[in-house]
Amino acid sequence: MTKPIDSNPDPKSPVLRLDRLEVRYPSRTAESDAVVVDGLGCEIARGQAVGVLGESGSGKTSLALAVTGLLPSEARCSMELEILGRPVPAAADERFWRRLRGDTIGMVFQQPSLALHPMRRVGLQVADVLLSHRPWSARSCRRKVMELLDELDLESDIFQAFPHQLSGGQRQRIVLAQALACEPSLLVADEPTTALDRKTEIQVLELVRRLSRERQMALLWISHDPGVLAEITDRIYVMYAGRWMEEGPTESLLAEPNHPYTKLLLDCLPRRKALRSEPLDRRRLTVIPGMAPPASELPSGCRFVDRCPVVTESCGEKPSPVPMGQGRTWCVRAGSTRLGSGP
Amino acid sequence: MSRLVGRLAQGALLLVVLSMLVFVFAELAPGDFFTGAVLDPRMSEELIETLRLQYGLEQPLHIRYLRWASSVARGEGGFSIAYRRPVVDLFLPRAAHTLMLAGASMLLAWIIALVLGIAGAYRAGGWLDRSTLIAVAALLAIPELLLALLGILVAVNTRLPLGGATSLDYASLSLGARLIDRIEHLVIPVTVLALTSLPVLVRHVRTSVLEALDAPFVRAARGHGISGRRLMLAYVLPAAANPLITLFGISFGGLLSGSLVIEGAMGWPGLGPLVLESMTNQDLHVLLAGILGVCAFLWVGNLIADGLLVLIDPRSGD
Amino acid sequence: MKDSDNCFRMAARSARVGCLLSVAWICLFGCSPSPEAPSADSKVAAASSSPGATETYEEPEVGGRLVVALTSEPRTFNPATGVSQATLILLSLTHRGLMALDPMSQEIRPSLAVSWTAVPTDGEDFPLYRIDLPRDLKFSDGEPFDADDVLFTIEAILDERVGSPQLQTLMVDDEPISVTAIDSHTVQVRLPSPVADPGMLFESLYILPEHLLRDDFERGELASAWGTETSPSELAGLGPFRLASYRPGERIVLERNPHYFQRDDQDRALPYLDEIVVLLLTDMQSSLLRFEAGEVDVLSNVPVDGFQRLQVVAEERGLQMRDLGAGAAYEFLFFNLNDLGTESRSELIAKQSWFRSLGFRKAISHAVDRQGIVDLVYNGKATSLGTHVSPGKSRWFVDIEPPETSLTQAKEHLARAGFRWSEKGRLLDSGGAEVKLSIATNSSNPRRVQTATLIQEDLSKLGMEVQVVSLEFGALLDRVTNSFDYEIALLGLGRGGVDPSSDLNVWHSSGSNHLWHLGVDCPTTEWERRIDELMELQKSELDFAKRKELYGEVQRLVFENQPVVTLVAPNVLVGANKRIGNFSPTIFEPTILWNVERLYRRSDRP
Amino acid sequence: MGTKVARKWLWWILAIHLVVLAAELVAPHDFARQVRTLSFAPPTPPRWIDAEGRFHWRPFVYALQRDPRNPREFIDTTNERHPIRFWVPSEPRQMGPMVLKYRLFGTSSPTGIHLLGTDRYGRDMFSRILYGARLSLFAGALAGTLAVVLGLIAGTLCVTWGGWVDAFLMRMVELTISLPWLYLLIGVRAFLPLSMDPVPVFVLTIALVGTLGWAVPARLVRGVLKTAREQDYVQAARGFGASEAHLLFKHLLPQTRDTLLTQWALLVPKCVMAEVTLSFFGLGVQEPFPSLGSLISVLTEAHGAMTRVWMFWPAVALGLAILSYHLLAEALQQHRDV
Repeated sequence: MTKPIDSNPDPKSPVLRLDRLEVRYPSRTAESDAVVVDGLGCEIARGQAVGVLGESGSGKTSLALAVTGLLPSEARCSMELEILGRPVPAAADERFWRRLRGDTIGMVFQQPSLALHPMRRVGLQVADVLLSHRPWSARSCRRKVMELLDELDLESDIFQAFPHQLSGGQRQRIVLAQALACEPSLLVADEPTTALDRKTEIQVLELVRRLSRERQMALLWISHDPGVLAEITDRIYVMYAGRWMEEGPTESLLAEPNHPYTKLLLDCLPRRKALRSEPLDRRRLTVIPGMAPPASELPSGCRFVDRCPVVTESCGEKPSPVPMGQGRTWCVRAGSTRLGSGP
Repeated sequence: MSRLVGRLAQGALLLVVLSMLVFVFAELAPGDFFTGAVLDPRMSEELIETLRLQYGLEQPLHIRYLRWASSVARGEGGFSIAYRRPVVDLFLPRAAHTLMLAGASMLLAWIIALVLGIAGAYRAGGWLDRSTLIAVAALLAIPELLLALLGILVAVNTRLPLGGATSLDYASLSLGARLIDRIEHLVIPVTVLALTSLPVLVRHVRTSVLEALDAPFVRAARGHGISGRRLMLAYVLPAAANPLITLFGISFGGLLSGSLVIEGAMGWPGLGPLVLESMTNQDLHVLLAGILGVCAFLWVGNLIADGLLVLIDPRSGD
Repeated sequence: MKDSDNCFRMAARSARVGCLLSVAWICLFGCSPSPEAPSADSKVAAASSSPGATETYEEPEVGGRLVVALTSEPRTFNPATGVSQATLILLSLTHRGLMALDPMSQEIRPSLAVSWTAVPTDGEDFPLYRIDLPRDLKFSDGEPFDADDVLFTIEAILDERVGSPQLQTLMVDDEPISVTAIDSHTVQVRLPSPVADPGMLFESLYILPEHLLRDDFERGELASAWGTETSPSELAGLGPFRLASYRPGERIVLERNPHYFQRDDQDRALPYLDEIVVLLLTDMQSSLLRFEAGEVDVLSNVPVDGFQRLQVVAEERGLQMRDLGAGAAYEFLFFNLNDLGTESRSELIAKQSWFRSLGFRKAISHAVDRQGIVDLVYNGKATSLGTHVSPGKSRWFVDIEPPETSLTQAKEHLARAGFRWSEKGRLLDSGGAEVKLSIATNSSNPRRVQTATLIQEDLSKLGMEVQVVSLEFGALLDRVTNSFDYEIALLGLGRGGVDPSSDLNVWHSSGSNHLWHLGVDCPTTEWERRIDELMELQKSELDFAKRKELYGEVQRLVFENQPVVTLVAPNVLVGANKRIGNFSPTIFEPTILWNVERLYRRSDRP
Repeated sequence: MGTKVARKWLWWILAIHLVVLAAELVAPHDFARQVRTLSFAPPTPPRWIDAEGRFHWRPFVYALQRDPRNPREFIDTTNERHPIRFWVPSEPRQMGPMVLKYRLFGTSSPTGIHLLGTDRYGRDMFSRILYGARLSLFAGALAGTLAVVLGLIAGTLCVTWGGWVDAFLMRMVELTISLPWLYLLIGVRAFLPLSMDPVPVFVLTIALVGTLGWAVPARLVRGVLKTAREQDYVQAARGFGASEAHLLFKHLLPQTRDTLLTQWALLVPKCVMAEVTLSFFGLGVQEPFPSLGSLISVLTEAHGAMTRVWMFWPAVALGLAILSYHLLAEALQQHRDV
């Protein structure tokens, strides 16, 4: 089985380079399409962990699906995508993606309980990934699965279990095992830990971080939780209504957000350290006032204009990225104004 | 085990209730076996009266029912007035043919339906899917009998036999030739019968597969690059299995009833003509045997379906 | 003469929604259109008169197989109890009776019997006949036949435990005939009172082999003996063929009876054929297709449109199609004239006052477009009727033209009977009530529904509002013979013998098939009384000319009083592969197989 | 996307139904009018070019006459053109509350236009298909809906109550499928008046077919619900204390939608065909009133009808209607959330 994209053509080229990603859905009601993702681009280098931060409905999932070719058939998608330095053709079909997925790109889905087939033994589900990409015998696949299970701190007799017999953390590890089975160059994770309790979440995050370092595996980690991203990523892109708002190294971005949206978003959350000890109901003390605009009625300029507390007239124009430190901010007022006190 | 015993008891009760209901229904319908004989020039009123007495048709409903029940208990399965024979004697030589035809066509129909339904769902909206849809609509608009006649028309223009289960010189054929002869005779009836049950199966397979393809775990599997046959067999089909297994249970009941009409048109020596005839001339015990047979098959089918559902779903095991 | 419809075939349609569907009844039995019959279609009559003659030029070939189709399964192999059409056709191939109907002359002639002679009786009231039986005759199993077999047969038929449908035939005025043996090959028949055509009593009375059936009879089990499961070796008959094998639902194979008594002119053994394969095909359409494809050699009772389609391809496919002219079966409308008594059916009773009006009945008879029925329902393959005896029954046919189709005359009759028309053209009776009617018929016979549909429109031209009510056959019969809940019904009759006496139960007011007015013992009108009288008279009239006159008067009375509105007699349509020689069909059952011992198969197509 | 396509098909189906609803207006002839000289006449297509090759702006038809060489065939009478006009005056007739005095189209001369030929009695097939489709499509759709709704209720009861209710209803399903309803139908017929008007017949047809068809949907719904109930998130919702009713309506019943839609799309044509069975037992519509089923069943009765190609039009009409229903059902099934 040959890979459509050689796993190591040029060690310097980024694992993923994405530009001008646009995803739109024909609307059920309105005549115009709903633009879910609008002109995104990013780069992930080998071994780099990139996070995408955004509220639900901001188009994060569509981004993850787009780079894995998993968008539903009715979605219209255009992008310039390079994986390991090789461009993905615009007319890439299912056959093309099928070889890429699970092999070069590993994918971890939102809810482990839904991502596993309820009627199939989990060990087999991991083995299926290997069997789909490697010309191995069933026995060697099985051996490899056993190794993986061990690597992920799972008992080997879990191989024979059905998903409903496992705990949430075990299931998530199985999903991870599936994603990591073929030692992908890039792991795309779409809120993989949301459904887990805090303790398990930490364990899983540590596990992923360890593995990505060991394997020099790039990460694209999507989450609405800055705390999670803080734990695992090197760089964060903040997304709102289908567009980047801000990007930068994790540390500086979380410490000193430049975009009003980022600031508000981070304000809504109690400080990371406090968060772990405080009771549940204190988490959502503040919210950003207003609602994210529906995908069919987006403002023409800055997408955040309706909810932004510091709007100016020039916010009606489409903002272009302003370099800020090691990152960029898509705000016309970036650099000129400091909003309140940063976290 | 006790659940199985319970189900068996339910099945037996079902057959008893069904047989009683059939008796009541037949009582509601005007006339009896000898109503038609009134117009027969050679049947005098006295003779008809004599025969009615002889066959106990004048007796009250419950007596007639008990007579039938005792006949069943003796293993005769009732008594056919038309043939003056125990029903078992009439059914046994024909049942094998019906089961052969129905079983083969059910197999064929399911194979075609699975292939078309899965392929159609896999490329929903593709040319195969569209043409299947049109074919299904056409099949639904054509009465079975017409389909059978078209089948014979096809046979007229090919070398296939036009009907019957064996050639006239069957007895003189060698063993291999006999087998070929049998298969040749099966082709057209099996195809026609399969076509009649195809629309329902195709539509349901397609719907179930579409739904399964949309299931999160199937999408996840595709996300891991699992595809093609492995995806279909190990992921999509088990997820789509539920309505299909239920439908399989129901179609099992159709094993007996589905071919009734086709058999007559095709000259297939099964139970069909016998049961249909018993329906028109109110030869109650023959009809009853047919109905109970259908019901028993249906019940067994449902039992199998329920069992399979438990079997394929690991969650029910705990 | 009685009904027609007992023989049916099924053409079931889709059986969805869990219940099963439909069954089509086709009127199958007809009686003779003899070659010299004054057929409505003279060309056809000419065509059907020739074949027997032309065939004799050719030397028949011996051997070969004939494939025929039966529309339903035989229910028994027992001649004493067989009633269904399929059973009777099969029995006609394997058995012979003392006397038989000669379909050409439509007279009863000796068959097995060597001779049938009236014995002069001095002064005694009871007619006496002597039947000479042939010697050296053997059943198909090789056992000899003698007078004891005849006596046994009569004894068995007359036994009530057997429940034979022929029991009534052997009763004259509720008294059984008595048969005695004079010697081993002569029997003597004593009738309780004179019978017009006594040979008729023995027509198709198949002789049972005493050596095989005596035990069953003594045990009282003759009725269920010789069921369809019986092994061929346990059966025996005097017919040209004997059973070789039976595959239920599929086919019956008959083989030549080596002991058959008849020989042809060159003293060759009959039958010519080695084997007859009877395919059991319940569906007429598939029979047609298989006949067309040459898999079936002969086909009787071909439906009209199939017949015309086959005519087109006849040359190419090597088929000979024959229209035998009007059969004996006739389709007719009748009115519910039953005594409904005090039952609370005032609406129906009010309508009966119309039906009792002669003018009303005549108006309907004039309004019905019989030619339309012939043309549209039967594609021209039927004959309009003025009375119940069709031209096919040439021996008893009296030329009575059907009433002229005329709306004017119909309206005159109605006006004279006190009917009038509303401003909208609706017909009102003398009390001012609108005339609304329904015609009930059996849905299993599409021809009848079609006929009713035509009549419905014919009558609507008179201002009547008519609905067609098609019912399942049993349900219709129940209404007609039991609950009397119908207004006008459309049915067919005409099966049975040629002899007028077989008509007694239809036309005698106490007859069981006096459908329009059942269960009456004394006739209500003068003309009904006269019909009863005439029917009684002809029963014992020995002079044929006088008898025909009596029966002719019955026909005229029926025509004048229209207790039933006779419509058409469908033609009998048959076909055979050109390979079949001596093909000489008649409208009598078995239409094609009546001379089965002389049918042969050409090895090469002529 | 699903709903947009679904709406398209819904409009299309509505349009079909509106056309057949207005059969009195659209049909060029009365469905019962017999022209006995035109038995089994072939279609008379609208023409623009006459026999001499001249072009005419207004389409016309040629009248048919018997072929003198072959009296069973028809030929065009080319010496006279009969132009097709719209809004042709005709004899007044009732359509709902209105009295119509016009037809949508037709020829002004007595020689009618027979777009799809005529039947045995010389009745216009096109008009009969319109009238027949009105009865069959409405009866089919309503009876199919009734059956599906009954099946849904029964299947839901099975799963929510379980235990003996489930066992009882499932045995009822088996009974319903195997009972010889025709006996009951014959029995019922004996208690009904001898002749019945089309409207009660219509209602009766729907009621009978609908109530006899519940079994298969019930069993399928039960199967789907049983699996659905085992799904993790439903279990989870139950764990959160969601009420059974909430579970049923929010989580379980939506999952039966696809199966039910498929069942419905399959049941409609079955109901159309089942009406023929009812007619056979004197319970459906009777001549001269047409239904699609009865128009189609002519094909299986008469060997000759199969050679007259235009007698297949009712089957084509039904096939198109079925196809539309299936496309609608399919569009409604496309429910993948964006």
